[in-house]
Amino acid sequence: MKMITAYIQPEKLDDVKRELFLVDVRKMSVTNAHGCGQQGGYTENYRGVMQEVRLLKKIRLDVAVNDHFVQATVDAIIRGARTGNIGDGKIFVMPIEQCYRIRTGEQGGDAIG
Amino acid sequence: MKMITAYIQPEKLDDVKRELFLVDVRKMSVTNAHGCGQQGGYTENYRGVMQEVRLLKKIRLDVAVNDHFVQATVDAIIRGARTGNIGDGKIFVMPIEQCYRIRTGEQGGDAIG
Amino acid sequence: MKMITAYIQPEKLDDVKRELFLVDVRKMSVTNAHGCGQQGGYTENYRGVMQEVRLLKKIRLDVAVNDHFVQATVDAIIRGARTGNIGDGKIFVMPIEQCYRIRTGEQGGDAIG
Amino acid sequence: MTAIDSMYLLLTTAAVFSLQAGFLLSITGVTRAHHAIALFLKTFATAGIGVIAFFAIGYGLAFGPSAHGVFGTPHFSLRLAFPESQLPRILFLLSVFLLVPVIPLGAMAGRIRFPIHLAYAAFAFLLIVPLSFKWVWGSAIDPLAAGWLQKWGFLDRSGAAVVHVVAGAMALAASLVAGPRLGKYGADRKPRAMPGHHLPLSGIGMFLLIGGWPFFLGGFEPSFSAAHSAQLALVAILAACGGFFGALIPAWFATRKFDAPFALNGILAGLVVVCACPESLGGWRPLLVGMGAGALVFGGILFIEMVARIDDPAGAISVHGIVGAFGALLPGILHPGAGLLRGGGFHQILIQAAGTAVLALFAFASMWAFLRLLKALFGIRARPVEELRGLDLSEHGMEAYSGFQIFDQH
Amino acid sequence: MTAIDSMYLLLTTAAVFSLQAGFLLSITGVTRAHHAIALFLKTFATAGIGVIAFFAIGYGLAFGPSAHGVFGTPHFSLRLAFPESQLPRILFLLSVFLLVPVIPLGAMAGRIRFPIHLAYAAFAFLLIVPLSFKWVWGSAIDPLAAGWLQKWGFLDRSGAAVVHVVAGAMALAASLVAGPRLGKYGADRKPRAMPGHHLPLSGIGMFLLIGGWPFFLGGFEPSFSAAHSAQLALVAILAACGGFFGALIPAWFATRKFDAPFALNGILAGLVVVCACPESLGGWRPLLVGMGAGALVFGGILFIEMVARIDDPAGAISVHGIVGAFGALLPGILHPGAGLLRGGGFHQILIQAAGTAVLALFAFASMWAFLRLLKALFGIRARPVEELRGLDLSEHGMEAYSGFQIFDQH
Amino acid sequence: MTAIDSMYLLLTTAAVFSLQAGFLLSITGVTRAHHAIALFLKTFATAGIGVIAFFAIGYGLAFGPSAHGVFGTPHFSLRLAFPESQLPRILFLLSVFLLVPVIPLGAMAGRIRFPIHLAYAAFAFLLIVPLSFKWVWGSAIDPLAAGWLQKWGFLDRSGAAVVHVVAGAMALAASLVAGPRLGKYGADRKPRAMPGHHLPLSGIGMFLLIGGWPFFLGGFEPSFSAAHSAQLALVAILAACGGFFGALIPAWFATRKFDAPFALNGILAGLVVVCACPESLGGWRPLLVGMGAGALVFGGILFIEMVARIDDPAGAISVHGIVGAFGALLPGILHPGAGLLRGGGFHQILIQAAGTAVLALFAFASMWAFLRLLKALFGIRARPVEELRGLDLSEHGMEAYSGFQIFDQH
Ligand SMILES: Nc1ncnc2c1ncn2[C@@H]1O[C@H](COP(=O)(O)OP(=O)(O)O)[C@@H](O)[C@H]1O
Ligand SMILES: Nc1ncnc2c1ncn2[C@@H]1O[C@H](COP(=O)(O)OP(=O)(O)O)[C@@H](O)[C@H]1O
Ligand SMILES: Nc1ncnc2c1ncn2[C@@H]1O[C@H](COP(=O)(O)OP(=O)(O)O)[C@@H](O)[C@H]1O
Repeated sequence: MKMITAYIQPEKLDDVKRELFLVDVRKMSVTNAHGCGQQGGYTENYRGVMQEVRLLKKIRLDVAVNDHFVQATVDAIIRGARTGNIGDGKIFVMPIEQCYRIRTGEQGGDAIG
Repeated sequence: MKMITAYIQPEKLDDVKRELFLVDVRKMSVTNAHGCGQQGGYTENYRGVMQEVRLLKKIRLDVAVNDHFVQATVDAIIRGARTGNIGDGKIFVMPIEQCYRIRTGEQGGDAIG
Repeated sequence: MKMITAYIQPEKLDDVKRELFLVDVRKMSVTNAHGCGQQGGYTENYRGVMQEVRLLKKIRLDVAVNDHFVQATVDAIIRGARTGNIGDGKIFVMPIEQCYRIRTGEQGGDAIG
Repeated sequence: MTAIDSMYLLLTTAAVFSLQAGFLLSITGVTRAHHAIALFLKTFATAGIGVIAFFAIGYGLAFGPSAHGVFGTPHFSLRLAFPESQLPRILFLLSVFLLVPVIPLGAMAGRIRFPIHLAYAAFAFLLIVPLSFKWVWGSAIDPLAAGWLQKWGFLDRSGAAVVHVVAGAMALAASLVAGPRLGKYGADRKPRAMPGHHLPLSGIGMFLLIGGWPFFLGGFEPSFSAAHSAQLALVAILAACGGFFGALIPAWFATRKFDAPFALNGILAGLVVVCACPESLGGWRPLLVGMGAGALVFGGILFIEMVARIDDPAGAISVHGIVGAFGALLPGILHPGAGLLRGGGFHQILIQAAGTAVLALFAFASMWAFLRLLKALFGIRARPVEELRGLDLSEHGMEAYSGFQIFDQH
Repeated sequence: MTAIDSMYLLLTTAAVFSLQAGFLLSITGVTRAHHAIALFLKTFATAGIGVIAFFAIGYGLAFGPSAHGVFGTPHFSLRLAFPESQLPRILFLLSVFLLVPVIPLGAMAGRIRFPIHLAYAAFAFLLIVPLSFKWVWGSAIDPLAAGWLQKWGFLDRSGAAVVHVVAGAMALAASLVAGPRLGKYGADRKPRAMPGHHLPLSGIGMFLLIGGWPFFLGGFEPSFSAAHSAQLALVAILAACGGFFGALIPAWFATRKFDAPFALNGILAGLVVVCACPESLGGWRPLLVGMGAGALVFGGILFIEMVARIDDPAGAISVHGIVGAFGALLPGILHPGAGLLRGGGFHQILIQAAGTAVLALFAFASMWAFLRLLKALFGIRARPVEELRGLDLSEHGMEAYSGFQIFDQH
Repeated sequence: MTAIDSMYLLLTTAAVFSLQAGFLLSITGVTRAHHAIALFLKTFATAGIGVIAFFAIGYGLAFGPSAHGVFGTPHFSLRLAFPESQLPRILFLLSVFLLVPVIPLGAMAGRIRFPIHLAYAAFAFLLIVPLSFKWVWGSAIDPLAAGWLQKWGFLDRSGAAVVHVVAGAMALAASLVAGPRLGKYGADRKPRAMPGHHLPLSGIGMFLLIGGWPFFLGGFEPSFSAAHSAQLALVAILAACGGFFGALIPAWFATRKFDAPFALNGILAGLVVVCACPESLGGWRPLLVGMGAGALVFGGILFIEMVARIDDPAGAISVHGIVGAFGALLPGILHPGAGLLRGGGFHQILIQAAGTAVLALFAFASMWAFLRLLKALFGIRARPVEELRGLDLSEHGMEAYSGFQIFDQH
């Protein structure tokens, strides 16, 4: 089992969700986040004042999947989130050792999906 | 060391915390999140308009514990969060390789608790 | 590749970011969080009513780095966040198995930085 | 005019100015956070353009001498030289004038670019608002300058048609030309709910509207009469009560929830519906009429959203257009001596229907044509990514609630 | 009544209406976000029910002819046929009438179901409010219709007892019957702080209250007198200042913080305390009396919360009940010729104490019994999970601040 | 004074009181969330201190008998025994008096400790405000008590200098002594943007300011004249329009955004600039003057922030100080018979310039010295960690928006 954590542009969430649904990934968690990636030293004009913008709004998406779903999930996120511009985001894949469904107490690969 | 990440119903946070305290787990981090799990295609009536509810409010709980505490922690979360209804939530256990207490610089199992 | 997750005091974020920039770590994600650590049973006086303060505001910082950057990153965070007081925070290091840059599709160590 | 008459006019003027804030807050609260600045700035800009337009041309068009009653001559207004004694009344009329193009913001929220809004407001202030004022209220300053609908016998004391139907028609035109907000209708053509971001703000707006309305009605009195003013206040209060329950109850049956936006729309519907002939609504009648208006607005909003599939975020088309039209018919039913139920036969109600239709068509058609033109020439909507990020960021360069964490799934 | 008298009455009426908004915002700001809609809708619904109840029955009960002075006869009000010249005063009385059951929302926030609130409001409007008005202000319209407390010599010009003590007593009854909000008291029976979600909203509410209060006091004048109105405004201002410091200073000593909710409660306490006899508070007295009221409200809130263990989220019991009672005693101390310090002996203060006790007991006991009955029949609180998720979601189907991320640990 | 004169005065007084709320909301909205309570409580405390100071000493200093015209004698005010007929006017003057030290909060936001603010307000109310009132408006109550600038021929009808320049000068002094907010200027000495947390709040504040301003101007009329009041309202409205566009347009050229805070500042600048001689601005002149003021405030804010490197969060120094000074010169240009363009030569404008300079210097120097003293004795700022966590938590022990997730990177 893997945890796939992606940081994407907020306005792409709907597209990403649609792509995930198409590959039958329907479970996920979403959080507000702020990030800097390639735009690290970026500046912006705010009311005539040049402003060093450091942390831009991002959406963090956490999707836990069984191992054989990882590639499809990553590809779906990329399809939904890519515009070709800086700020499109990043995906991290991390290992999950165990998973429980609280309602039933199920464990492992059964619980995740 | 393991990171136990749970998504639970917001109104169950107090119960979960109480259960965790009872097994002497007192350190944790809590974040607002939105999720869909089993309720993936759920719809809801909002002002007479059938609405596809996609992301429901959840609380994300991160608890880092030493290995021998994992089971007790997971069980406590389940005890506190379970109502038997869809939406009760999910728990993921992930490996932690290292841990530091910022104030003292302590590392590993000493730092975590 | 490692994911370094730190919980720090909100008002130390600027200092931590400065230290990270000094060691050339410029990519990160930041989230609002609430935590209790050593201050577990702490109480506070709110309008004359003794209040058990359970969850204090924290900032969660996620920084993904290549393995040889881990120590420098951890040290930078500690330098920026330490005041010597309880509540300074905690750092967790977790394994990342794969990383993708959405814009280009790059993978692994190239994508992370 | 005695001193007390003009002091009353000053008060009513201030109250009607506050209705701008009332509408703005009501609208802002039930729409999304990321274009709240846009709504505020558009409202202020509307007022700014309106003041200039009124004194430059609009006042003359609306109230200047005119034999035909179609438009007045703007000859004297350019130097702002008004007879001193009429200035209070002129300011009152200005305050009503400014209100009309603010109302359609409720239907236009969230997607129309700021410069386009300026053009929209200028067009409304230079053509639609002054002419409709002329036709019905042309003699407000100069008794010889009556408008053609007025001469016909069309009755609309406080603007059920002149203000609300006209505003509703402009709202309809704007929403049709602009199209719905992104995400409002799914691929299945079903509407998706887009909940408002700050209902207490709408509640505050509603307090302003309720508080200002009795003065809005009262400002059209020729002189101050305590008994009349109190009677008008009573009518407004009863109608607002009726509207509240008239919308709350069917909404409860439909959803088993006590729906606050519907209830607020109901209150406003009650206020709107009595505008045409508040003085002929004695006893408990305003309560009943208000209940009807509340029910109407409940049905109207659902119809507009689900059947007609027009995106009207705050319900302006229903509250002002549909309910306003119902209100504009009321003199034909209840006006003493002329109304259907008061021994007057069908004559008056036909006039009311025809006059209302004329005003609605005029406002709708001219605004529709104008916005289509703008759309063809420049486009009237923000680019999709700008709309999704919110007009506040894209056009105004900042957020309304900077620092607040907002997560909005639409 | 001259035209200026009635214009003044219209103004005071508008101002007292705005007090509804003032109380609502004050309460909403110091309570939690997830029942803000519930508070707004309950306030609007209270007004809606009140208007209907007033004209249907309440007006007659309160001000109609009555030999015994216990209740009036509602015979004429059903057709809404008032003498024209009295309508402005009647509307003013209506505005005060509507206010009373809004105030207890401060103690009832967060847990009582909407339909129960409707019943509560109806009961208050049909029994408690009109009768208490009758007893003390029965002769407001018809000089022969005086109430029995009035005939006794009980003095309460602007409602320290009739409005505030009565409201405070209803608040106490409601809070006792409903019990505290979930999580307010821990297993150790110690109170837990439940901080307000929007203090600026409370601040805005306070501006409305301060701004409206001079008119609230002024509306009870028989006719407009510039000197009196100004004097009443001065009294209100000084008392508000006194209340502010009177609550801020002890709160600072207790917590070493400059506590905003206490300070706001102090201001309101200052305003409340002068209601019974504003005209007998000359010179700096209102400042001193206000300081006393501020200190009293500080102590009262702590007492209610920590000793009596009654959950009163916005402090309504203390601000209106306790301080109102203190204010109602003042005529017995300061009324020229009758008060203890003005050469009147103990007679008047005993009357004041007895009258206040009667009103408090009447309001408390009847509301307590009524709510116990409702509780036995239907239950009056939302289910625990609904309360934890917030009344807005469970009863109104939406959130007040949709999209805003809110994390609340209670 | 007739009844209607004094009723008008009561209205203007209420309106000027509401300007306190207007300024507060405007300021709060454009600054950060974590000191919103601090701003509210400081405003209420300012009013509280001001009321006491006014009646204890300030009224006498400002309006009491005085041969030299530098300060009056406070002899009679201690017992609050005013001639009844003058009370309405005295309350109006009080409302203006209270306003002055509220305005500088716009420059002082976010870093000054609460007790220091109390001292600041007391100092302003005991020295700066009453003396500047005396010098220019000394004869407001007693015709023989004219001030020395007044005798000189200095004209400032509604306070362009006495209110706004004085407030702007105090704001400048306070900001200089306090220094910028942490994080406002980087190591490179370049300003960092610190966006406001609640622009709708500022918008509501602006509605209050626009709505109250005509009454603010009108309150200085000797008696009620409908024509004058309406004319003053017209001037205010046109100037506000001018200011809006005067600031919006250059801001758009500079940033290609329609900048809401600049536009709001522009509106206020338009209102401020007409204060000195609203009655001599006929026809379209207020619009032009307002546009100038709007442009001036745009330039002023950028200059203060980027060149002078003074941290003025809400632009108080520019809007009130710079624009107020421009407004105070206008009588020297436009006053009929005396102004430069009205055949009066340079005499009047020199008087205006000198008088304005005197008031500005007096207010600046005394406040600067006083705050330096406080700084040396106690320090005037919160500790850095307190400032970063927000004054609300550190001084007031709670958050303005408890539960709301706020992420602010400054
Ligand atoms: N190394 C990293 N560690 C943590 N978060 C990261 C990292 N790199 C990127 N992110 C997150 O991803 C978001 C998108 O980054 P982006 O600038 O699009 O990266 P790039 O274009 O370099 O792939 C960032 O705002 C940040 O939230
Ligand atoms: N595979 C997953 N990946 C990420 N988050 C998940 C996953 N499954 C569940 N969650 C989170 O847990 C929450 C609760 O899910 P729930 O519907 O109760 O799951 P189930 O009933 O299937 O156990 C979801 O709203 C979501 O936030
Ligand atoms: N074991 C843990 N699991 C999850 N989060 C933790 C844990 N320990 C600490 N934290 C997070 O770190 C924050 C800082 O903790 P702190 O009290 O400074 O810890 P300590 O002083 O014990 O290092 C906490 O508020 C919490 O958010």
